[in-house]
Amino acid sequence: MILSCKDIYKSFGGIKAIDGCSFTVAEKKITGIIGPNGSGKTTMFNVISKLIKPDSGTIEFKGQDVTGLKDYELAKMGVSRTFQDVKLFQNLTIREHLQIAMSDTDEKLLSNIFRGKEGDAQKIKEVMELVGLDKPLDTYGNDLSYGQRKLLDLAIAIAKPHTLLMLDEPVAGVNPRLRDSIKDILRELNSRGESILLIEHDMNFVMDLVDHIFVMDAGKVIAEGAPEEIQNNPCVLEAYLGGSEEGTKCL
Amino acid sequence: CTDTEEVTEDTGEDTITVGIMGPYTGGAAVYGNAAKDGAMLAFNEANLSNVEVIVEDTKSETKEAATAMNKMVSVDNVQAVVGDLISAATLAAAPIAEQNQVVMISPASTSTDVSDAGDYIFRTIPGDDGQGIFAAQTMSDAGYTKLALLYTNDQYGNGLATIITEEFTSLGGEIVAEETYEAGSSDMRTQLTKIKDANPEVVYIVSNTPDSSVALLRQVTEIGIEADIYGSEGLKVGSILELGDSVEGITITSVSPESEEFKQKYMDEYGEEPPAFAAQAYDAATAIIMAIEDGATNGEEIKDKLYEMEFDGASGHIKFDENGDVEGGYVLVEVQDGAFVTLEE
Amino acid sequence: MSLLAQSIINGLITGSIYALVAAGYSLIYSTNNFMHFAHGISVVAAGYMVYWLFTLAGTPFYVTCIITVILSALFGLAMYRLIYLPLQRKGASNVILLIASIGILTFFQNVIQIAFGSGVKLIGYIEVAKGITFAGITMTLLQIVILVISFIIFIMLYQFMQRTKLGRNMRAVSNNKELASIVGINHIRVSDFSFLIGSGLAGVAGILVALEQNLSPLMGTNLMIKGFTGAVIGGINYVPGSIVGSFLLGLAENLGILVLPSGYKDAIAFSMLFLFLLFKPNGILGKKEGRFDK
Amino acid sequence: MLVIEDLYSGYGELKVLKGVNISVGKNEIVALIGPNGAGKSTVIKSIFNISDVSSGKVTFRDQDITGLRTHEIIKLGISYLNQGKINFSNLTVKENLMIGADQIFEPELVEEGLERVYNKFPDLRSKENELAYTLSGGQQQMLALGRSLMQRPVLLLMDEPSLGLSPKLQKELFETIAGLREEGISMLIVEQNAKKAIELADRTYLLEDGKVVLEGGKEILENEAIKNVYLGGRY
Amino acid sequence: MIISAYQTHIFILIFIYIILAVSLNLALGYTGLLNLGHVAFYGIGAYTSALLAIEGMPYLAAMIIAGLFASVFGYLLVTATDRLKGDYLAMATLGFSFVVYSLLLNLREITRGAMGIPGIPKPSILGLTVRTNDQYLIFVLLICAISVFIMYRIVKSPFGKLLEANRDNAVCLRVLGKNTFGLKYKAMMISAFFAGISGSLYAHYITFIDPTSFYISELILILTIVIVGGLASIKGSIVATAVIIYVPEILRTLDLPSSVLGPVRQALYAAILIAILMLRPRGIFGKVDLE
Ligand SMILES: Nc1ncnc2c1ncn2[C@@H]1O[C@H](COP(=O)(O)OP(=O)(O)OP(=O)(O)O)[C@@H](O)[C@H]1O
Ligand SMILES: Nc1ncnc2c1ncn2[C@@H]1O[C@H](COP(=O)(O)OP(=O)(O)OP(=O)(O)O)[C@@H](O)[C@H]1O
Ligand SMILES: [Mg+2]
Ligand SMILES: [Mg+2]
Repeated sequence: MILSCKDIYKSFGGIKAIDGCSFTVAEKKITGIIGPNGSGKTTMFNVISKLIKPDSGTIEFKGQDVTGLKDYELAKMGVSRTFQDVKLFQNLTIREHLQIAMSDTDEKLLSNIFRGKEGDAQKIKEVMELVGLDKPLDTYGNDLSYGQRKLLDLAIAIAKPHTLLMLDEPVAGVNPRLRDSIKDILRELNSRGESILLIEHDMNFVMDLVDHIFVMDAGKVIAEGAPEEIQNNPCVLEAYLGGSEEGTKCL
Repeated sequence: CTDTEEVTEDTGEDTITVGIMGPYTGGAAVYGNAAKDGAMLAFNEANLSNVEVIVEDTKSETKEAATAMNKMVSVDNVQAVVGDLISAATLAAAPIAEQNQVVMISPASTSTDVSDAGDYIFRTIPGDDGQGIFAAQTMSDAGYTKLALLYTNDQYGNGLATIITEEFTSLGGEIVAEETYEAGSSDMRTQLTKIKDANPEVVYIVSNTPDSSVALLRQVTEIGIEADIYGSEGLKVGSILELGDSVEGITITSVSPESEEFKQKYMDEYGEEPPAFAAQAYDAATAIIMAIEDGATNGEEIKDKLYEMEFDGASGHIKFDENGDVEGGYVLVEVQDGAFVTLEE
Repeated sequence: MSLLAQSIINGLITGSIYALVAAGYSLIYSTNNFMHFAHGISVVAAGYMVYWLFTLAGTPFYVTCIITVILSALFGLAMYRLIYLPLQRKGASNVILLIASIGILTFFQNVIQIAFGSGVKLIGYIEVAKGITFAGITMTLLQIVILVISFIIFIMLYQFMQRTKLGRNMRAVSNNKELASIVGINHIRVSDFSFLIGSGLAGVAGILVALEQNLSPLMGTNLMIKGFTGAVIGGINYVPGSIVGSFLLGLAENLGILVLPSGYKDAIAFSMLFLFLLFKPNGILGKKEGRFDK
Repeated sequence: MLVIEDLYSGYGELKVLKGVNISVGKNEIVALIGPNGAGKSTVIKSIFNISDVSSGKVTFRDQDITGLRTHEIIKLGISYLNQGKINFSNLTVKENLMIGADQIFEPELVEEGLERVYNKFPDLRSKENELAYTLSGGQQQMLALGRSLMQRPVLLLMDEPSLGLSPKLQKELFETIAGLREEGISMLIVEQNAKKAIELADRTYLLEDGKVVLEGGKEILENEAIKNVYLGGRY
Repeated sequence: MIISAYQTHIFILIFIYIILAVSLNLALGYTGLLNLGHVAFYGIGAYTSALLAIEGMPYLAAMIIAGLFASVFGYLLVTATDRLKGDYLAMATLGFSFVVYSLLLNLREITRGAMGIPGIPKPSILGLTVRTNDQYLIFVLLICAISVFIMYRIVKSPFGKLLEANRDNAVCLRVLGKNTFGLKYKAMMISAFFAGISGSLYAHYITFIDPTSFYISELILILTIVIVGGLASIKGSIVATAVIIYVPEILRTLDLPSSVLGPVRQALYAAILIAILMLRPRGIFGKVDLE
């Protein structure tokens, strides 16, 4: 288990965004989270990556209790994530985004003063090709189309040294052709030993890719299993895919 | 920047440039303008063919005072300067004047620090100690024993308040309240409430920004302070008279008043009574003029002459001591029927 | 006891003056999202307008007031149309507008000084006299009027911002100008109104401040800083909050110096600002903003 | 209804659209598809004068609207669902919706519209008085859609309306869109889900690198170029 | 002497303000901290250095300690305001400026309050006293060059890019594993350090300081310089310092009747400022926007 979350609760005012969630992410596997809008998936991501403090519950990463860590400390331990509402540095270029993501020494002030721009040009090129972002490297974050932003966000998450990659709807707004290649990239990364946790509404994408799925609804995990099981689970069909007519009672 | 106001043409031969500096913008602009007018009056009267006068604004700021002094010294080559008014500005400009052997005569800076500012630094107004001691003695003589102080929290206010406190207590009086306010602010109600609560027999007010003075005196009335009101010479500005009845009877300790002659001259020229520091500025200018008339051609010579001279100026008898300070006489000025009236001793 | 009571009243009087300034200021801020420091000069200009029309030209007082409020509103509009809008059109960000507004403030401060001189001006409509004393508390009729007026403005602004379409659209424009025009809101028109109304309020403030205090060209800066501080304490993104915050500021200043030396009056005000921002950054009444959407 | 002729547009120096011709007829659903960065959003932005249009002409109901200000165009009866920051984050959900109804002056119509949106997206009803920034990504999308519907437009321009919606809601959305056409609303829809878009639309434009490279009805689904290059394996 | 003592004086001021402006730009333009407390660091530096030198400490030591002491306050300020951003941070830091001003004014036992500190000794380094304006010019030029060079290196380094990233989106930066609090306080401490240095240079140049030298008008001046020069542009700050300090001096040469001299100059100055902004709405060399 690379990541395990136990009994996470988080409410905003009266809203119980996460209502007792427990789940685990297996090492070197691709795990998916699906669920209707507003079911708490993104909030769960925010809790895991420490941007939000849960009301209660514990999180373990690589067997270590990380509940008390700060967001950047956890990130340093090897968690990399993307955002559903893409977050970029609007006044920095694509190249600078990737340089920042790749570097782990740039926070040191003194040793940096007399160093110029760094960054492995080769590696930057690789990542750009990997995600299929076809834009000059000196384009500013501000000047990208929606889909390009998503791709850049994905690129920096991949470029950042990590062992767990958390992706929040990585292919929403991304062109179908690229979706397929991103699928391949993720598989490739996975085969290199990375663990991946992803949220996605595109069923074709998810079902093809993941080893294990958690289904969330109203802040709870209502089902989990292999993709095939989930696809035939009436609860999921009802709550999420809108497929089941009979209205099976779930949980 | 040549100020051409009726100043004599530059004759080209051995012209001596004299500067006037002071705040013409910022909180103390009123006094700055009064002093400038007073000094100009003297220069225009003297009408010396070999003197050129220039004016620099110091915006009530120390850095600006230093800049203005530097500019006058090196660009305009001034030999003597009337100014600055605010003690802080004078103190910031003084080292530059001193170093360049340029005479500086302040018509208004009363800080005790000015005494030690250098050989070339003079003033035609006595230091705070003079007024402070005079005020304390006057109030004590008038039989008051419980004094409340309200002063602006700047160099002037602090300087004066310290001396009054010392003197008044040594005369057996008691300071029952001591309140300050920020120069330029216009809300002193709670300070006044505290003063009222302390039940003083007399309140002494130190103010040198007219807007604060007016606000303050208005609030004294509104809050209903019954004690008698005394104040420093900064209160002697025309605007406070507009407050009407409520300022009747206020007593101001002021450096000895301008001579009637000067008053008349000033009124003829500018159409209003001379505000505070106009006479002192006139005297500062006169001192410089006298030195030049006496043959001084540069700062050093002017300085030497200043230490020797003695005359009856618009603001009283002028004789500079070894610190460049003058002995000042003080008088009481009272507001009577909407006018400042000097009380006979 | 009466010392405390009187200080509370003093605090309210002070607060009401701040509130008058803060109300218009925060209305403009809440639509345009930049610090319109020149609001202070609108207040001062209004005061001088009263002085000019009433004291110098002898216009009847009520006529003077009406003209002043109208001209103030137009003055605000002109600042927006002639300076801020052109800057915005060229892509100037809010900090640039802040500096521009300081420029405007400085400019008009000096224009006023050139026109009216640097001396203090009094309106003299109401004779200075001891206030009405009741239960050991003294205050003048005018002060009571000012208090009441700030209270009325508070209610009106509350209703305006929360209940009218224009109020809502102002908040929308402040939130996202581009989106506002995408949904069909003419954001320029909305800003026009915010400057008109906000500066009209500055006119009201100017009249009352001119009567209650006195006029000098530099008074704008101080008023602005305090009004602004009040607005932040109350919740700058929430217009009625700014009025509440101003009163609180007035109270804190005046009560604070009962305990501390009065030299610390401003320090008290600003420490309070500091503390509020640390512990209640959205102000007392301000709503929590979308911080995460950065 | 809407005719875009020979449009050149971009951002400052950058030229994005290089001569685009697109039209939307009355009661027609038109889809605009293309790879990321092709210029789809720019087409819509150009209509509203949000990008820098260098030449070309846009007419709406035979009126030349090129160069009109954004809000003026909207008031002609067009509604625009944009991409990116789509809601007023510091206004409540209801206020966001009511802004859509800004130009509708009959209270009953407003009420009715609100009811309709709430029925379509029950999540919004339960969050009526929450500030919009607290919504989840999909809920944000619902809110923006709802606001568009509140506007009762004659022409609806939607930039990826299905973004972030759950499969169930996506399905419902496409049904809604079909339903809207019945009400007489014309639509231009940008979609990544090209297959769904083509199936739904009367006509589809494929935009690549700022030019329309393909145009046609439902038959283009069979087009090999689209199938292989654009739709990707499974679609 | 090639230039007059007055020109020298203006240049000295320009160099002092360049340090001050560039250091503010480091915090404001590069790191995105809308810090209106910079003038307080400047004042703290000036007072620290003046008081220490009067006590007899060698000048260089006093100057460095002034910088360090200011940067301690920088650290405290960041710690206290960590959660704030944008206009809120601006307000909180403005409050900090006012509080420091109040303390300088009211802690009379230490600072002499409103009386100010006269007679601050001119710097003397290794037995050499910097006495004349010309010598002082060389001295500040040297310090200015060193300071600007260091700050230039910092912003051009990968660390500097992190600062810019923090300005644009701190959340994103944190999930990339960067300690944004650490960045902010480093940036603020460096910024405050150089502000303290320039305060020290100012104090020992003018030789008299009082609290009003470190108040609103100064704050507005340096803020204007940074913004007119352009956010995140060191070149901009340098050029703008020269322009903004020099323009009022050019206006001195206006031939005006003395009765309106001051106000007309100031009004013109304000008008010129607005005109510059109209022509270059992002500042002279600015490229980035703050939110
Ligand atoms: N900051 C917040 N304040 C209040 N409520 C919030 C906040 N953030 C999220 N919520 C609420 O918590 C619930 C879960 O939101 P979350 O963003 O986790 O959903 P999600 O599963 O990611 O949905 P989607 O698929 O639409 O992105 C939603 O109902 C949302 O409105
Ligand atoms: N504000 C902007 N400034 C500069 N360039 C921009 C801007 N917005 C978009 N671009 C560029 O214009 C091109 C077209 O962008 P547009 O947003 O129209 O693409 P799109 O087809 O909508 O893509 P997506 O599917 O990713 O949303 C892209 O290459 C993008 O980099
Ligand atoms: Mg989500
Ligand atoms: Mg797009």
